[in-house]
Amino acid sequence: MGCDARAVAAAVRAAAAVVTAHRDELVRLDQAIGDGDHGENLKRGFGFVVQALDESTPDTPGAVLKLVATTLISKVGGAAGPLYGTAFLRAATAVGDATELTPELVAKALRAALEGVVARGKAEVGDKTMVDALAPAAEVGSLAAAATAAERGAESTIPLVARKGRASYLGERAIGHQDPGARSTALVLRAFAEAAS
Amino acid sequence: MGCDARAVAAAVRAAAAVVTAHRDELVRLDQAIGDGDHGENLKRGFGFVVQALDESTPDTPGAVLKLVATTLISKVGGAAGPLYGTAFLRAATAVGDATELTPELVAKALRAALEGVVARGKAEVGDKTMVDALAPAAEVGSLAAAATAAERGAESTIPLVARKGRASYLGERAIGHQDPGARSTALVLRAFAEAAS
Amino acid sequence: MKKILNDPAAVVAQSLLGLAAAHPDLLRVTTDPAVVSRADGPRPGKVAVVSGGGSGHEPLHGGFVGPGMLDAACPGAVFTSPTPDQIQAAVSRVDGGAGVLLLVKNYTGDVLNFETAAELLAADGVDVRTVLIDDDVAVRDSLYTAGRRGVGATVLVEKVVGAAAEAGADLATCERVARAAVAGARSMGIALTAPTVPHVGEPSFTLADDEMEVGIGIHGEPGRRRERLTDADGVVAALLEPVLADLPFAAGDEVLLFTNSMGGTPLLELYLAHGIAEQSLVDKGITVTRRLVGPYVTSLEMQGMSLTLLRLDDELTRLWDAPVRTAALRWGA
Amino acid sequence: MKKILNDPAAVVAQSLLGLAAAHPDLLRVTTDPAVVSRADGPRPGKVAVVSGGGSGHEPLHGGFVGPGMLDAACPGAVFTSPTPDQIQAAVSRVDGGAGVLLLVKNYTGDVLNFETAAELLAADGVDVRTVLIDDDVAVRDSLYTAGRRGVGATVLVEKVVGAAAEAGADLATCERVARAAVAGARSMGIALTAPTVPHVGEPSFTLADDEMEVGIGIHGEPGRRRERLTDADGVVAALLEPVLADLPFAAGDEVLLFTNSMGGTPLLELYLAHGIAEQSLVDKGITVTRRLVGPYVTSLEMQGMSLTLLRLDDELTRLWDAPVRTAALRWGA
Ligand SMILES: Nc1ncnc2c1ncn2[C@@H]1O[C@H](COP(=O)(O)OP(=O)(O)O)[C@@H](O)[C@H]1O
Ligand SMILES: Nc1ncnc2c1ncn2[C@@H]1O[C@H](COP(=O)(O)OP(=O)(O)O)[C@@H](O)[C@H]1O
Ligand SMILES: [Mg+2]
Ligand SMILES: [Mg+2]
Ligand SMILES: [Mg+2]
Ligand SMILES: [Mg+2]
Repeated sequence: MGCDARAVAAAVRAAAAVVTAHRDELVRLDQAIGDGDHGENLKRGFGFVVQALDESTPDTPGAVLKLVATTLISKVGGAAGPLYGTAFLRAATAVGDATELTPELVAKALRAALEGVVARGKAEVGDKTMVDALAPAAEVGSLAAAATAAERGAESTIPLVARKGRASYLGERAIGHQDPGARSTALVLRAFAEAAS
Repeated sequence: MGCDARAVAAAVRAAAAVVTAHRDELVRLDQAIGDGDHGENLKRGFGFVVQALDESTPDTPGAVLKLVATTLISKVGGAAGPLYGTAFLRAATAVGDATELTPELVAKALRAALEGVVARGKAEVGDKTMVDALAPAAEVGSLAAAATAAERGAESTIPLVARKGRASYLGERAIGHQDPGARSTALVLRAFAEAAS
Repeated sequence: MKKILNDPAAVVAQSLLGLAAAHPDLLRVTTDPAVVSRADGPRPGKVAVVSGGGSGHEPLHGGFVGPGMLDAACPGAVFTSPTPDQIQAAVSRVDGGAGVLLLVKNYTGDVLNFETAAELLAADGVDVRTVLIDDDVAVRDSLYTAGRRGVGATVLVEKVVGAAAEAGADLATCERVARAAVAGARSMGIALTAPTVPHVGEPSFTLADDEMEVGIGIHGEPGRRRERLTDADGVVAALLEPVLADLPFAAGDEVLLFTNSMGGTPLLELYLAHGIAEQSLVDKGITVTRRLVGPYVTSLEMQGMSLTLLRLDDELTRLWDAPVRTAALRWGA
Repeated sequence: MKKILNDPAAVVAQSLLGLAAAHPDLLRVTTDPAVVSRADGPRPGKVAVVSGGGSGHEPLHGGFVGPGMLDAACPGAVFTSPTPDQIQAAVSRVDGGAGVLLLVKNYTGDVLNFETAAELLAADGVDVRTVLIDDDVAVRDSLYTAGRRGVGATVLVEKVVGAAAEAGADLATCERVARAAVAGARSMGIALTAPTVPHVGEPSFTLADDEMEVGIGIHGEPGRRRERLTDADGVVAALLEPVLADLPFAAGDEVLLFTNSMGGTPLLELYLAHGIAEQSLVDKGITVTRRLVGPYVTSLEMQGMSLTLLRLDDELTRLWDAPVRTAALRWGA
């Protein structure tokens, strides 16, 4: 399967579907250590993304990613909106005008996304945030490996005390709960990997 | 047993004890068809009555009844305060300066109490109020018979729709519940009867 | 029972101490008997406007004491009307010699206690008049019953009468204004949850998660009927229709719309309901020229709301707009 | 879920329509994007003071828009910070050319979205400054964490900065006032019950009948710890002690005491707690010269309360006393 704009758009739609299907799970995770809106935020945001793609799908993978970014930034709010938005914006910039995504470009996009999230949110690995899912994902070669790494990373947040985001207000009480943003990051990357395979 | 001021005061204390013991029951009855304060109102009011009697017990039965009346009027509030207060006030006037209560004076006092309650509250028998307990009590000869009549009268309120007091707001939904003021009237009269026997 | 509370028997007195602490410039408070009065009272030559009733409806009535509204309020125990002594004490604290108007919500207990107080005051030579407030259309009005309850209209009546008295109106005028406001006001309320009275310790009634009580009062009394909880459109329609039909209000009327939270309903929901109610009135050709939205006549932490409509004329509008400076209602001052 | 609600996804927009209907003289409201702005804005030559945040904290922020306080507010979804577009739209609605001060509660989401908006506004040539509000002592402040949350102090900061801007202060002065107020304010809250977010449909957490959450935020986040519910004296002490210790406040200080209901706690209890808090401060030699008591920074229907202390100097006192005319806070106008 070639990875052109249509394929990237299809992957984004697949991610939207997964996020929507997992809305309640993400709400529950966020209720435990946050304010309970993460699932609703992403569902709402990706809903607008699909709407934007329905209206017109851009020509290049980079342009699709940029449309995702601007839609998430302008429609989601909360912590996840700007952080997800920045991730997609940096990924878009990383892939430039390429008409097809190569494995190298995908890897570059993942690294750029991570850098963007860290630049905005100042979180490090171990702070119990989406960075715990994204960082290991950005170190591996393929999307499939990235998804697996992200899933492991998301699970690794369970025993942690949070140092960033709302969960940081809980101190020790955050222990034992998976970070919702890390979980959603793993879900999105798994959806991308499956769409690309 | 002679029925002098001390005996009347003792009967009032007995009534106070009974009302206090039945506080929760009266609260529950009032919760079902009113606002849940009848037991607390009477407990509070009779508590002040006992306090007033502790400070000094008046010389005549009539003066004791008047002290009960003014204390209830000034301390209870709600519907029960003025109605109970008026009942005791009229009873006090009915027995005048007598130093001992005769059965005739007791009967006269009960009729006066009923007239006072009806004058203030404008309720008739069958309106599902304390009048349903007091009216039959005022028709019989002895305190013991009055207490029994009041108990029957209180029970007779169960199937009624209320036309006076808070329970009247409920329409048909008041059916099946005993009127709290009728119940407390029966309790007080039973306490008087037992104290007098 | 989940409450921020010390001794339940002392809740009213302790709360009044806090009210006094919060508004030293505005209020004077005593706890035995419990009376809230204007810091600048009595005002010689001014009609004194006094109200009161059971506690648990805050800010009613103590929160409405101040220039342009009440001269004094006497708060009873929770959901229990005040005693005649209390009412007398409140009046004596603010009587400026120009007469006293007692504004009384129509409940048997309130009526009887204010009646006794009024008799005692009259015997002392005070020129005292009483106006009963009875706006709740959930209750059938009849000569043979206790009549309609006083609910949401109370704050509106207290405001316009307070403004008239502040402007120097005599007792007869104040009474006329009060009767006019009562005559033009109708209310209806619903509850989603029950209040918990401190000295009872458990909710006054229980409702399933999909039920609401329609035609509720403000004392935790059960309502007229229990229904399936509808959406906000349904709730507003269930309240507005009987209110409109009762007076009746008609196209062309100018009204004040008062959307009241029973305490536990948050402003997010209350404003939503208010918007629906205004739109319904527009659709019926009724012009909303004044509004009040908030928790003003409450029933402790009860979730629910009421709608009150007051038909306005020039006089009532002017009196509504007049300056008021109280803990809970304040403008122009 | 027991709410007066139509479609949960539309709750904010529908509630804003009601807010607009209720205050036509005061506010202009749009729902897409959601912005509440002064009816009389923009005011040429006046610094525009803009705030915003997730909905569900009403009257914060929309209820504080008006002369003497905010120029505009942008309400996000329930408990979700607004987006940069919304913030930009709010600013453009009220920018009077004298600069814009953004007052932002310190939460990651709010900070990031306002940051983006500020960048975009600066790129458009708007002179924009941002002040973060972070008064919640329940949260440890550290370089390595998200820092303290913004809670009760928000309404105090908005009031004093709004007064400064209304009086013609320039942007640097407004920023200085905001930073001074933030520096002198500390808060702490507890919850007795949890709020229910409309799009979630069930309470954010569950507490046993004898438990309270101590160190709660305003988004239904669990608190720092769960404790046995104490009496009112215990609750006030649990809130006041950490607040006093943090700044620290000391004997001789003059303060504003803000006793805030989280929404579901009735005024009867809130005033009771306020009275206890004032007495504690008196006992410690701290002089309460100004107070605010009521549900101003709420968390939907959550029962609970917070205490905020703001150390006052002459400037802050004067700015607090200045006239304000908003839906929820009004005096002198
Ligand atoms: N500083 C940060 N850096 C990276 N990720 C963060 C940061 N703060 C929060 N997050 C992520 O955002 C998620 C929460 O998103 P969401 O619930 O949508 O926003 P909010 O916390 O504003 O309600 C967290 O689970 C975490 O993964
Ligand atoms: N008009 C009336 N006439 C006689 N009794 C009445 C009347 N109204 C109420 N009552 C009695 O008062 C009782 C309620 O008393 P209580 O609960 O103390 O006062 P409130 O109704 O003010 O809360 C009722 O059960 C009823 O027996
Ligand atoms: Mg969240
Ligand atoms: Mg009762
Ligand atoms: Mg009562
Ligand atoms: Mg959020």
